[in-house]
Amino acid sequence: MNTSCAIEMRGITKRFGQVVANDSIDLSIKRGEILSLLGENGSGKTTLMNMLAGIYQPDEGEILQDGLPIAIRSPKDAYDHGIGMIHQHYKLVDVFTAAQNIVLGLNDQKLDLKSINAKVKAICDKYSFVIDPAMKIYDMSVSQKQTVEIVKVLYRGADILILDEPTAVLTPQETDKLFAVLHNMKADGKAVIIITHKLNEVMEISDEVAVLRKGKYIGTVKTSETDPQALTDMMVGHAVVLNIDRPKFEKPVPRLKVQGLTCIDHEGITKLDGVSFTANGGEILGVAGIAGSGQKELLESISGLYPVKEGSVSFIGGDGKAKELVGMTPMQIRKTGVGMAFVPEDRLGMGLVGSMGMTGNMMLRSWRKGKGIFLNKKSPEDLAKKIWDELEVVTPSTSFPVRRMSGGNVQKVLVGREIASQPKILMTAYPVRGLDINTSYTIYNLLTEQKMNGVAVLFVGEDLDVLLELCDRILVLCGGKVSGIVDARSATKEEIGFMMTTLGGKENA
Amino acid sequence: MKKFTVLLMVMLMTVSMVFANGTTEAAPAKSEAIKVGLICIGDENDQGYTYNFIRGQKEATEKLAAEGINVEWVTKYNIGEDSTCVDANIEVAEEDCKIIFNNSYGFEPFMLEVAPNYPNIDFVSCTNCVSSHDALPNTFNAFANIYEGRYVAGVVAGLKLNQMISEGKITADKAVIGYVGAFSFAEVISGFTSYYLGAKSVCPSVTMKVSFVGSWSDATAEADAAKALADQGCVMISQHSDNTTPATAAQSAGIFHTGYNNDMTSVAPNASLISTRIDWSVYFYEFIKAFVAGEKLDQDWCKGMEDDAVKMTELNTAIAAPGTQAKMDQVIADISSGKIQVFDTSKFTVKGATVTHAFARDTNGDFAADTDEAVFDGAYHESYFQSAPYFTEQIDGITWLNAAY
Amino acid sequence: MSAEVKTPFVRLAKRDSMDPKKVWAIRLSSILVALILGMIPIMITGQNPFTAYGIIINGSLGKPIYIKQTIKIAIPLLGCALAIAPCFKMRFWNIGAEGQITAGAIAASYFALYWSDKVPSFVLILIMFVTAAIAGGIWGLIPAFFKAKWNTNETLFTLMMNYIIIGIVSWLQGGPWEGRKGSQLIPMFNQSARLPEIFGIHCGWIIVLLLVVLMHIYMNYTKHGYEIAVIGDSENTARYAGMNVGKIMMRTMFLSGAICGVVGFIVVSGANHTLNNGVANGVGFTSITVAWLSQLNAFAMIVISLILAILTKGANTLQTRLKVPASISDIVTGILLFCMLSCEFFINYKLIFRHGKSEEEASK
Amino acid sequence: MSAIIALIVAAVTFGTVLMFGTLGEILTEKSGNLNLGVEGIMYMGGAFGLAGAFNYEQAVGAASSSGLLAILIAIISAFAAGAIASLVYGFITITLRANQNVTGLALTIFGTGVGQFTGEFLRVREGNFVALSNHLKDSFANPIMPKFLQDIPILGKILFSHSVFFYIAVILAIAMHLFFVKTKKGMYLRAVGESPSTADAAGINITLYKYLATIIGGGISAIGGMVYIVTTAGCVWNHAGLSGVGWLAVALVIFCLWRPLNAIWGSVLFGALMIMYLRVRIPFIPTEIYKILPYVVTVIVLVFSSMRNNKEKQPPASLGANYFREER
Repeated sequence: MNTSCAIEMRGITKRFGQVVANDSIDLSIKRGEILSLLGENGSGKTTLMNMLAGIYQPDEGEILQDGLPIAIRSPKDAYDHGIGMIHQHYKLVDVFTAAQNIVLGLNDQKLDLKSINAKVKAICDKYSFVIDPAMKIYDMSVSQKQTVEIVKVLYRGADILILDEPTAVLTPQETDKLFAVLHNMKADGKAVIIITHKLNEVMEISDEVAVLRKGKYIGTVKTSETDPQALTDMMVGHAVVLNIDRPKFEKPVPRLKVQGLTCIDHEGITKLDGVSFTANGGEILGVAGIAGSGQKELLESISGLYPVKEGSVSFIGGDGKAKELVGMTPMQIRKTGVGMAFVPEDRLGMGLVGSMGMTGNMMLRSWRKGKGIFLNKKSPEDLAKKIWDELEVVTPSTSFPVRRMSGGNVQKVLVGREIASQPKILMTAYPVRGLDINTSYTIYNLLTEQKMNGVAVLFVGEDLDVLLELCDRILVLCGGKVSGIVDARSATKEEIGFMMTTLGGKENA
Repeated sequence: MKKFTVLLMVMLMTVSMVFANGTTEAAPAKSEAIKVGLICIGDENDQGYTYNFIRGQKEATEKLAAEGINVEWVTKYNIGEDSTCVDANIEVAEEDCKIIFNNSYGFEPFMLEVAPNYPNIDFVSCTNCVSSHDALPNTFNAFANIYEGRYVAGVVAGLKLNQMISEGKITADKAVIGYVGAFSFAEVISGFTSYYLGAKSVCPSVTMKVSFVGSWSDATAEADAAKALADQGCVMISQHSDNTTPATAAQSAGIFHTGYNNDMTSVAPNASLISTRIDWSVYFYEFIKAFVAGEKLDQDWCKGMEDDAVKMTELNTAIAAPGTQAKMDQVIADISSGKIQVFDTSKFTVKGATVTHAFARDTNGDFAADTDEAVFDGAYHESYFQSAPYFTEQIDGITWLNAAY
Repeated sequence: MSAEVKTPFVRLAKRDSMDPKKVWAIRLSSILVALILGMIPIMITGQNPFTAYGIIINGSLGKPIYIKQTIKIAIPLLGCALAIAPCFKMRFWNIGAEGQITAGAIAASYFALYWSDKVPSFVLILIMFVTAAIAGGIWGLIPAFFKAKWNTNETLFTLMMNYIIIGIVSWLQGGPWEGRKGSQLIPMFNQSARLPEIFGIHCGWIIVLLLVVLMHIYMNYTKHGYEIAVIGDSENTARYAGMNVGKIMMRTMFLSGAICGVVGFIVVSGANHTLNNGVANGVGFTSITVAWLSQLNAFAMIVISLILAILTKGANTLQTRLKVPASISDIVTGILLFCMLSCEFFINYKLIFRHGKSEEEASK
Repeated sequence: MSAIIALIVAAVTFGTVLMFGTLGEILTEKSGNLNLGVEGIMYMGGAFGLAGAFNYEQAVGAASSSGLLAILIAIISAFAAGAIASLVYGFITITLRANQNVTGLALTIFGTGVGQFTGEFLRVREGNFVALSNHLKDSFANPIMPKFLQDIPILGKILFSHSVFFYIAVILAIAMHLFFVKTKKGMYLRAVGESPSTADAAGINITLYKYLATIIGGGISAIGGMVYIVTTAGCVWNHAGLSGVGWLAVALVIFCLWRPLNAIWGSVLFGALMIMYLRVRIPFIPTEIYKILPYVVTVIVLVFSSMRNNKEKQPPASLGANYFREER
C-alpha cells in the first residue's frame, strides 16, 4: 500500500440512469503535489470529484485515505477527512457576508466574529489574499467570490483541495494570482487537484496530469515528461488536428449594425454601455470577455428578449435597407422576416422545452404557423426526423423528452433547429460548452458552413484558443463596454486577455 | 408477483365490502320504531341553538317512550344552508324517516325543493314561515313565543339594574343594556324589543345598544361584540346568537348577562342571571304523537309559556336582585293569562309616535308584509298570524350600532 | 470492514424512465394503501372499517337517487379541475377557483333574480352562462395581471381573492339581494332560471363532460395548449420562442376563471337554485387535488372526481348510520392525496440498497 | 381614547392566534419549505389542544384541575398534533420530494378533516357538548400580569392585560429572532433555506434542519389553533371559527418579510383588521364589505412587496423548491 498517497480512488463507477459517467476509475494524489484532472467537457471529471466531496455516492469502488478505506457519505464527511472542493458554481449564500459563509456548517466553535476575522486574516496573509469578511456575497465580483470559496475551504483545515475549472471565469491576470496561491499551498504540503480542460494551464501549474476520456481513466503522466500534443491525444483518443478549418468568405457585407446599445437590468445596474459594432454576413464575429461582461445581455437585447434603454440595432437586408429592431418583441422581429436564429447559453432553460421531445421542440419556432387554433404537428415532425438523421442525434424517438438526452445531443437538436430556420443572423452562446470534441467540431463546421452561406454568425465563447481559430474578428467586452474589435487572424491571446480586463487594453499589451 | 398481490387485495376488499354491505342492509330495524329525521345547522358544541334542539329531541323521546312510542332518530349535524341541505333531506328521507325536522331558518327553501318528491313524509321547517302557507300538505312550520320568555328575562335584568342603581353602582341614566344580535331580522328584532320592554317595565330609565355580528353562530365575533358593548358602557348583556361566549365576555368584563337557548350560569356563574329557551320537546312530542295516531298537527304551530313551550332556566339567585323570583312568577302568570301583552302599544313609541298599524304577513312574495293587521286591541300581536316572528319596528330607546345586516 | 458498515444503508438515484404499466400499478396500489390507512380513523371510532367502506359504497351508489346525488357532487369538482388544469400546467398556482366560482355565481344570479321575467328561459340560461364565464374570468384575470406585471405571488393573491368575493356575496345576501328582510337569504330562482334536468340530474353534467373533451383538445392539440406547456416548462424558453408570457398567463387565467365561473353558474342554476356565500363550498380546493391526482389528464379527472364524490356522499351516509363524523371524508381524501403524492417518488427515483443492488434488480 | 385601547386589547387577543401561526410558518419557510397546510395544522392544533385539556380535566376532575398544568397539556397536545402533521408534510416533501404547493393543500384538507373529526368525535363520544370548566377557561383567558401593572393608565391595558399565550408568543418571537441572527444554528438554518446546495456542501445536515424547522414550525402554528379555541372561542370545539385563520397566517409571513419581530406588530395589526367592524364604524361601508378588509390589505401588501426589489427583503431563495443532492 502506498501510504504517501493522500487520497486514492479505486475502481470508482458512477451511473446516471443509462449513462455511465465514471467507469471503474483509479486515481491517486500525493501531498505537496498539484494534480491536473484533464478531460474534455463531459468526460466525468466533475462527477468523479463530486464523489470525493461527498456530493455523489459511487455505485462501485472504494476510496482510501492514507491507505485506509473511508466512506464519504456527505460533504461533512469530506471535510472531516480534510477534503474541500471549490465548485464551478460557487456554493455561497448570497445574502450572507463572507465571514458567515466561511464558517457555515462548522460545529466546533461559537459564532464569534472576532476570532473568525482573525483566523480569516491569518489565512489571507499566509496565501496573500484580500477579502472583506463583512462584505455581502451579492456585492462581490466573481473572483472575490472565488476567493471566499478558497478561504472557506482552507478555514476548515482542508489539506486536499479540489478546484473545478477555477479559471473559467477569471481573467488571465486573475488566473496568475490564483496559480501563485496554489503554489503557496503546494509548498505548504497540501494536495491540490485542478479540474480543467485548458492545456496551457495544465502545463503551467501541475506536477502530474490525470486524463479522463468519456468516463474512463486513461492514465497519469508527469507534466515534465509530456507536451500538449501528447495530452490532447490522451484526451481525445486519437491524434486530432487542433486547427479549425477557417475558409474566408469573399465579400462580407454588413448585416447587423449595433449602435450605442445600452441596457440596464431591473436592479438598475448597467449591463451594456454604448456597445457599437457591425456584424457582416459571411463572417464569424467572436465575442470574448470574462463571464458576466454583458455577453448574455448583448445577444438577448439583439433578439428582443432584453429591454434596451438606448441605442439601435438595425438589420441590413439584401437590398441594403436598414430595419430598426429595438422595441420589437421576438415575435415581431420574426414576423418582419429578419431571420434571426439564436442558440442561447442555457439550452434546457431557454432554448428548449426539456419535457418535450424533438418534435415538440421543433414547434418552438413554428407553432404559430398555419391558420386556426390547432397546431400543425406534421412539419415539425418531419424536421425532427431530418435533424435526427443528419446530425446523428442519439434518442429513442422524436417524442423522447430532450431533458433526458445527453448534453451533446441536446445541443445538436437546438443548433439543428436554429439553422433549419435558414437565418440571416445566427447568434450562439457557448455552443460547445459541455460537448465532446467530436460534437464540438460538428458544431464548428456547422457554423462555418453557415458563414460560407453568407450568414452573419455571432459566436460568444470562453476558450480564447477556439475564438482565435474559428472567428474572423473578435469583439472583446469589458464590463458591458466594447473594449475593442480585433482581427482573429492576427491577435494574440495575451492581447485579448488584457482587453477583457482593461478598456482598450492595447497600449500595455 | 407484485401485481398479483395487488389484484388479490383489491378483490378481497371488494368482497368484504359487498359482504359488509349486505349485513348492514339486512340488519332489521328496531321493532315498530318510528324513524324521525332532524337536520341541524350545528351540533351540541354550540351549547345553544342546536344543543337546545338535541335536548328537546331527547326529552321528547323519553316522553314518547313512556307512552309506548319508540322513536329512532336520524340526526344530521353541521349542515349548510345550501344544496347540502337538499342532500341531507334526501339522505334522511331515504333512510325511511317519516318525519323530518329542519332546525334552521335558512333550510326551508331547500327543504321545500325536496318535499314534493316525498309526499308521504312530513317536512317541518322550524322558525321559518313559508311551509305553512304553500300548496304542499306535507310541509309544516313551527316556532314558539320566545318573545314572552325574553320579556321575562328582561324583567330579571331590569330588576338587577334597579338594584345596581339603588346600590349606587350606576346612575339611572347609565342603565344600558348591550344586546348581541345575529342579524337585523324580525326574529331578532322581536326578541330584543320584547327583552327591552320587559326591562323597561321595571326600570324606566333603561336604554339598549344592539350590535349585530352577522352570523347566527360565530363564537369569536359574539365574544368580541359583547366585549365591545361592555367597553361602550353597557352593564348588562343579552344575546340572540348561538354561543355562550357573550356570557363569558360579560363575566370577564365584570357585568351581567342573560342568555338564550341554554342555562349559561355554568359558563358564567358571576354574570349570567337567567336564560330563556324554547322547549322543542313539546312540539316534537305533539307532532310525533299525532303522526303515529294518524292525525296531523296544524301546519303552522306556535305555543308559548302557557304551554311550557317557552321556558325560563333556573334563576341564578346568588347574583339576581332580591325578590326577582316572585316578580318573575307573577309576570309569567300574567303573560300566560293574557294580562300582560308584551308588545303593548302604549308602552313603546317609534320615533316618538305610538304604533297604530303594521302588517304581519307577506303574501305576494315581495318580502314586504302586506296582509293581516297586527296592531289591534292596544297591542302589536306578535306570532299571531304565523309562527315566525314578524315584528320589525325600531322602537325608541334602542340604538342599533350597526344596521347593515 | 469498517468502510462496509459506514456505507449508507440506502440511497437515492433518479430514475430514467419506467414501464407505463408499472407506473399505473404503483399509482393504483397507492390508492389501495390510502384506503387501508383510511381505516385507522374509522377504527378509532370503534366501527368496523369494512362495514364503514360498505356503507360508503352503498350510500353513494346503492340507489339511483344516491348515484344522482354523487354525480351532483362530482359535477363541480370535475368542472373546476378542468379549469385548474391549464393553470397548473403553466405552473401558475391558482388556488382561487373558489372565488372564481363565486364570481361566476354572482353574475349568473343577478340575471336569474332580475331578468327571469324579461327573457325566455333558454335565453336567460344562455345569458347566465356567458356572464358567469366573463365574471369568473375577470376574477381570475386580476391576480394574473399582477403576476404578469410584477411577478406578485399568485398563490396568496388568488386565495385572498376568494375571501374578498365571498365577503361580497355575504353583503349581497344581507343587503341588496336579500329576500325577507334580515333573513340573509337570497330568494330561490324562478323555474326559468334553473338548468333543465336530463336523466334526473341537472344538465350540468353534460356541460362538464363536453368541457372534458374540449379541454383535452385544447391542452393537446391547439397552439394555446402548446404555449401553456412551454411556459410551464420554462418561462425563459417561452420568451425566447417569442411568446408573450404575461399575455398568455392572463389569457389562461381568464379561461380558467371563466370555466370556474361556468361551474359557479351550474351550481347556482342547477343545484342550489339560489346564491349564498358558501356557493363554492370548498370545491375550489378539492378540485386542485382532482387535477393534480389526474396528472392534469382531462379523462382521468372524471374518475378521480367520481372517487372523491363517492367518498363525500358515502361519508354523509356513514355519519347518518354510524355517527362517524362526516369529516372522515376529508381525512380519507387527505390520506389519498398523501399516498398519491408519495407514490410519484417511487416513479421518479429508485432506491439503492447497501449491497449494490437496486430495488429493480432485486425484484427481478 | 378608551375605544382605541379597547380595540388594541381585543386585537391582541385575536392577533395572538395569528402570531403563533405566523411564527411557526416563518420558521418553516426559513428552511425553504413552503408549508401551505397551516390552515389544516391550526385546525388540528385546536382540536387536539382542546381534547388534551378536556381529557385532563375529565381524568382529574374539574375541581382538582390545575390551570397551569392544563395550559401545559394544551400546548403540548397542540404542538404534538402540529408536529405530526408537519412530519407527514416533511416526509412527503423533503424525503419523497413531492410538490410543496400540492402537498400543503393536501395537508389543509387532511388537517381540517382531522380537526373537525376530532372535535366532532369528542362530542359524539361524550354524547354532549365538550366544554372545559370555568376554572380552566379563566386560566386560559385571564390576564396573568400582576394587578398593579394592569392598573397603569393606558399602558397597563395595552401591555399587561393579556392572556398567558400572548406573552409566550412574544417571547417566542424574540427568541426566534435571536436564534436567526445570533446563533450559529439559526444561521445554518437560514443558509439551508437560501441555498441548500451550499449548506449541503458546507457539511450542514440539511435534511435534519429542514425536518426540524418544519416540524417545530408546524407545532408552533398548531398552538395558534389551540389558543383560538381556548381563548376567543370559549373552550368549545368551533366548527367553522378557524376557517381562513391559517391562510391569513401564511399571508402574514410575507407581510412580515420573514422576520419574527415584525410578526408581533403585524399579527396585532391584522387582529385589529379582523375585528374593527365591530368597533370602528366607517360610514357608508356595509359591515360585510368591512369584514373583507384584512384580505384587501393583504392583497395590497402582496402587490407592493412584489413591486419593491430589495435583496434583504426577499423570501428565502430556495422557498418552495425541493433539494436533491444528486440533481444534475
